[in-house]
Amino acid sequence: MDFADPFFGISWLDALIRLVIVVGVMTLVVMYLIYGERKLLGRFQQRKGPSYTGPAGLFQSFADAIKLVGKEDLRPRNADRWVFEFAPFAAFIPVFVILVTLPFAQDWGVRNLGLGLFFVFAVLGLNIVGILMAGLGSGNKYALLGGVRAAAQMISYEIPLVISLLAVAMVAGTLNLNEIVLLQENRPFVLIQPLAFVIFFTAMLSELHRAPFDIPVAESEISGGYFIEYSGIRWSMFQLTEYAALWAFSIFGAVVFLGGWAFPFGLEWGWGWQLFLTIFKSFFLIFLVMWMRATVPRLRIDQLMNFCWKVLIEVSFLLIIVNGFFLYYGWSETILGLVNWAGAIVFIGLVYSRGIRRSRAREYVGTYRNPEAATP
Amino acid sequence: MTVWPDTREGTLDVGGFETVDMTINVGPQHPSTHGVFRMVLTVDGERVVDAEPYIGYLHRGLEKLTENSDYRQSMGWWDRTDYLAGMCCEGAYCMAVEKLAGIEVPDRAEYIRVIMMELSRINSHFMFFGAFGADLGSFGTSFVYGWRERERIYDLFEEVAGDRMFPTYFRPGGLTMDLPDNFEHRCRWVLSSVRQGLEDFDGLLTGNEIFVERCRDLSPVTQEQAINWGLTGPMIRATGLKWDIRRAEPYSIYPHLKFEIPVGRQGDVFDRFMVRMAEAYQSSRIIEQCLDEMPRSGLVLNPDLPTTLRVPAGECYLRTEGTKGEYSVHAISDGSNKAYRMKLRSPAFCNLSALREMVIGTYVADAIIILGSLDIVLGEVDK
Amino acid sequence: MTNEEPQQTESPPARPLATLASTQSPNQQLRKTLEDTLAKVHPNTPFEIGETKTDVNLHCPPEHFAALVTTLKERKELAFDMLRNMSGVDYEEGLTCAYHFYSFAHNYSLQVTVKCPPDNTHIPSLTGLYAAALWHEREAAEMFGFVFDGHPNLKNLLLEEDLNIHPLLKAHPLAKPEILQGIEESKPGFDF
Amino acid sequence: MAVEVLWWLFAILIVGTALGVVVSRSVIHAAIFLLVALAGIAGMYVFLTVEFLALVQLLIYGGAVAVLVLLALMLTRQATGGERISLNGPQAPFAAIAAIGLAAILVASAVVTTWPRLVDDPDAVPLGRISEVLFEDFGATFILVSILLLVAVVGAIILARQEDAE
Repeated sequence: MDFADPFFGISWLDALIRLVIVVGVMTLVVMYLIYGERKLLGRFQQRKGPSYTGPAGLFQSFADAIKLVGKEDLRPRNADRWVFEFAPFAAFIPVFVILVTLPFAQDWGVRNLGLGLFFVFAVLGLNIVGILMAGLGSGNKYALLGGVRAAAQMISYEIPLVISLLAVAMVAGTLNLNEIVLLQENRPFVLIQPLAFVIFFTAMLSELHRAPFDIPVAESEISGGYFIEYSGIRWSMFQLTEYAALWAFSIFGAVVFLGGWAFPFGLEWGWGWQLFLTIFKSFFLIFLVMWMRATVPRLRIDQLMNFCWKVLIEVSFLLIIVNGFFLYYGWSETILGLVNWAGAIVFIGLVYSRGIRRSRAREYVGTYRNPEAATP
Repeated sequence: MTVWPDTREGTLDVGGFETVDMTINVGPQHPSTHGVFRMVLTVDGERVVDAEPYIGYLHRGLEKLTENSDYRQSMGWWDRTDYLAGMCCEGAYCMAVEKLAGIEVPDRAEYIRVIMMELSRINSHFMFFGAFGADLGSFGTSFVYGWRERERIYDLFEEVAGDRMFPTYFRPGGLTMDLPDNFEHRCRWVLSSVRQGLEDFDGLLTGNEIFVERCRDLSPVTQEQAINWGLTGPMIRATGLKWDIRRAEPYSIYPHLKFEIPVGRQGDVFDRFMVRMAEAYQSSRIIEQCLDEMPRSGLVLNPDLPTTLRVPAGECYLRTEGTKGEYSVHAISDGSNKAYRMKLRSPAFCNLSALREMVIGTYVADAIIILGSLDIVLGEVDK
Repeated sequence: MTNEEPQQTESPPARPLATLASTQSPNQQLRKTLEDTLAKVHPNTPFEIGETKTDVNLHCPPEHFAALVTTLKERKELAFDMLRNMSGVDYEEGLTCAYHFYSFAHNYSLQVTVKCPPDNTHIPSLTGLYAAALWHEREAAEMFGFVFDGHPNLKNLLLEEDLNIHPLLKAHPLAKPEILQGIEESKPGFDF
Repeated sequence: MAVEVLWWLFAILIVGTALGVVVSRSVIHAAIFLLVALAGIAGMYVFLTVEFLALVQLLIYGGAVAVLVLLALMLTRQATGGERISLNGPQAPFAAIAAIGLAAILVASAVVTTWPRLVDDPDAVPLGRISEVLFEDFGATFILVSILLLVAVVGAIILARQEDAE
């Protein structure tokens, strides 16, 4: 289970070099994720997005980063100094630690932990601390509201997130991320656990507070929430955290559900292809997230909590029970997959049809689809 | 000025461990107060316990300025009130002056005025759809959808009047100038694009589970409440009251035209949105009829107007259906070339005065979209 | 879309537009109903009924105003359930407040003018009857200096809260507000 | 060598932050110190090569308990961060007695206990053994605890709903 060990067998030097590489790559990826998001949102909104700085605006993020570093680092007078100043770092550390265990290709990662999946859960719990610190330490009521919202939301959604991953772990029979990928050589787990994937994706949107769950940072309500008072380099630390977390989650989702580097024909094709597959799959997930952001409005906090506690958690427990039965009695994987697909389709269909049913929009839409129709 | 309401200050107990109400200051600089509006929310957790609106940040003394400028000079002030639908404001002002002075308007000018006023209505409603989507958190997409049609209408205004937002196109007695060539063709094209825009908004928002979940059954208003609060326009039609000044107290050529008055059922935020959607469609119908029926040629300005417009003494209360509701002008003249008093009854001002009642008991996020559903324009609220 | 010339169609027959709006006005009927009701309910009160260019106008002294509005709102044959507007006017003979009421049941529109005596600007507040009066009265109070007896919160609405001037009075100068007089002389390039 | 240095760093960190919890004059600071101390203890478990326990420590104490403390502070305190509170109350002597007593018990039990040797293979996570113990040997207890938690959650929801309805 060892990774390749090119650095003279000195384990700490090896780890250090791997860490530095991951951090460097992560910074670059974050820069281009921001650029990509702006470009994509532009396209979704019938405009061009950044296009002046460099060819097709490619250097926009660097220019922004330089500008942000040069900005004054402001601190409100009634902020709690140490809490306020350490909050961005406290928020960043867990995301960075998650990256430690993520395998990007076979033997390409910082450390291959035997308890990789569990490690990710455990560290995810710490994700909230930085946000809470920012919310408490800013001395701002918007920040406080954002912090409370973030805490409530992230604590709640951690449960369906963990359970959906446990469902996969049950099927895989291991917590080691490398082994999970290797098990998906023939079919990714999304094919036999689609419902788990849907739950994972929903909870992931919530953990990252992206639309439609961007309640803690809701710009039109609390105008930025917990990072409202930050400026300059500390604000950019929060941005870095947000996008790094997005990337880390997407890699994680790609590894657990989409087969990582192992599907299709990954193992024999060498590390370049493997790396490409993992990154490509993660970018696909990121694209979905950005698509959601461009399309859907935001939920309200009580609706969000209702959806979590009354729908998602129940469905994920049901999923665990179904998986347990199948594993205990050793029934065929195909049937398990079919049952899961049925569950996923029913779940999404129910959520979707509810809106159309409740809106009774036809009564009004009729007035302009068919001009002569009487209004209600 | 006191920043926080005095009554709430005492309840903030620093040493205790019980939860306390918190005041949040929303605005005047806030992404979703639609200009320089400010409200102080008192919240218990996420619930709004009390709300206190503050307006006046854009107060420019419109009425004082009108009293001190010539009737034709004042035009420029009035299309800066509801700056999203400048032509509607000009229309109301000019009709008030015409009513006082007894000036006749040529037929062709009446038709062109109605076309312009209804285009303004579409313009304003599209701004509402966009801004409302943004309040709900649909990150800018709805905004850009709205802006697309607005740009086309503004281009049309620019061709017709030379200016986009504040065209100053109307005159007491008619219009500044005739339409440009090829206007009808361009206008029909804009109308088809407007209908496509409505379809797009329909696809983006009305069937969306989250949109419906947020807006349905939020702050429902009964007809009695709406009448008592003085709500007008789409706000009162959302409650199911079929009341439109274009029909109830008709002016201009509206009695000629065929259009429906869309109404909602329970006056909630969703109804307010959908009534405006249907209304924008009806406006496009009105414009089509006007394009079909209007005289192809003729004067657009009454040729008998004097050089200096002196209006005989009199008083009138001229009401029109503005984009936000009843946009009326209470005009008093004393025989000179300046109005003795001109009072604007601004619909958004009256709708906004009911905000406090609607907001109390909802969540902070709801307070924002209830404010958005009022469709306020601060230029008109603050005069 | 292609840039074709629009097709010229035959112009439709001209219609008598100018006569349209005025013929349907229910003002005559309202005037008659109003005279009957007021003679019945307030036989001893001096009301004058006149006309503006658009509406029936009812002059009312401030001391009878509250009773009058109650009648206007409660009587079935009038049922003025909406206060659509109110505006203060600074006539030379005294401050006047014009109220515009609307009746949804009968499609009536009525203007009521309340003329204050020169030394007394007190008018009973309508906030108990119409919630819409809350902001209208605040606005009229700050712009003209009316005092609406019974209004719960008569602080400034559009102007600054502690600014005690009444800008819409005719006596109020346009060029220099009192609070700015004597200040701007020392500032070059900034002239009101 | 490196491991020893790291061990001492962690030990100093834990003791320092634990002291911080006690002497800090701001409740928020104390809560954050507590969080760091608990996370440091998770690091100690890693030195003992019980990674599972380390992660559980991080998940429960770092992620859940400390965050709950912060959240409770957020909901009860005023918005302005960093206000100072007085440290010494009349209960100080009793607190000192309790602390000394607890420390004595802990030290005594640590001295008396015979410690087993460290596990040699760092990768040998006895995960299967844990699940066997949890679900087979203590299966009934596990189910009872689950039911207890379920009842607690339902009770909490009912209480919250009642408050809502009033």
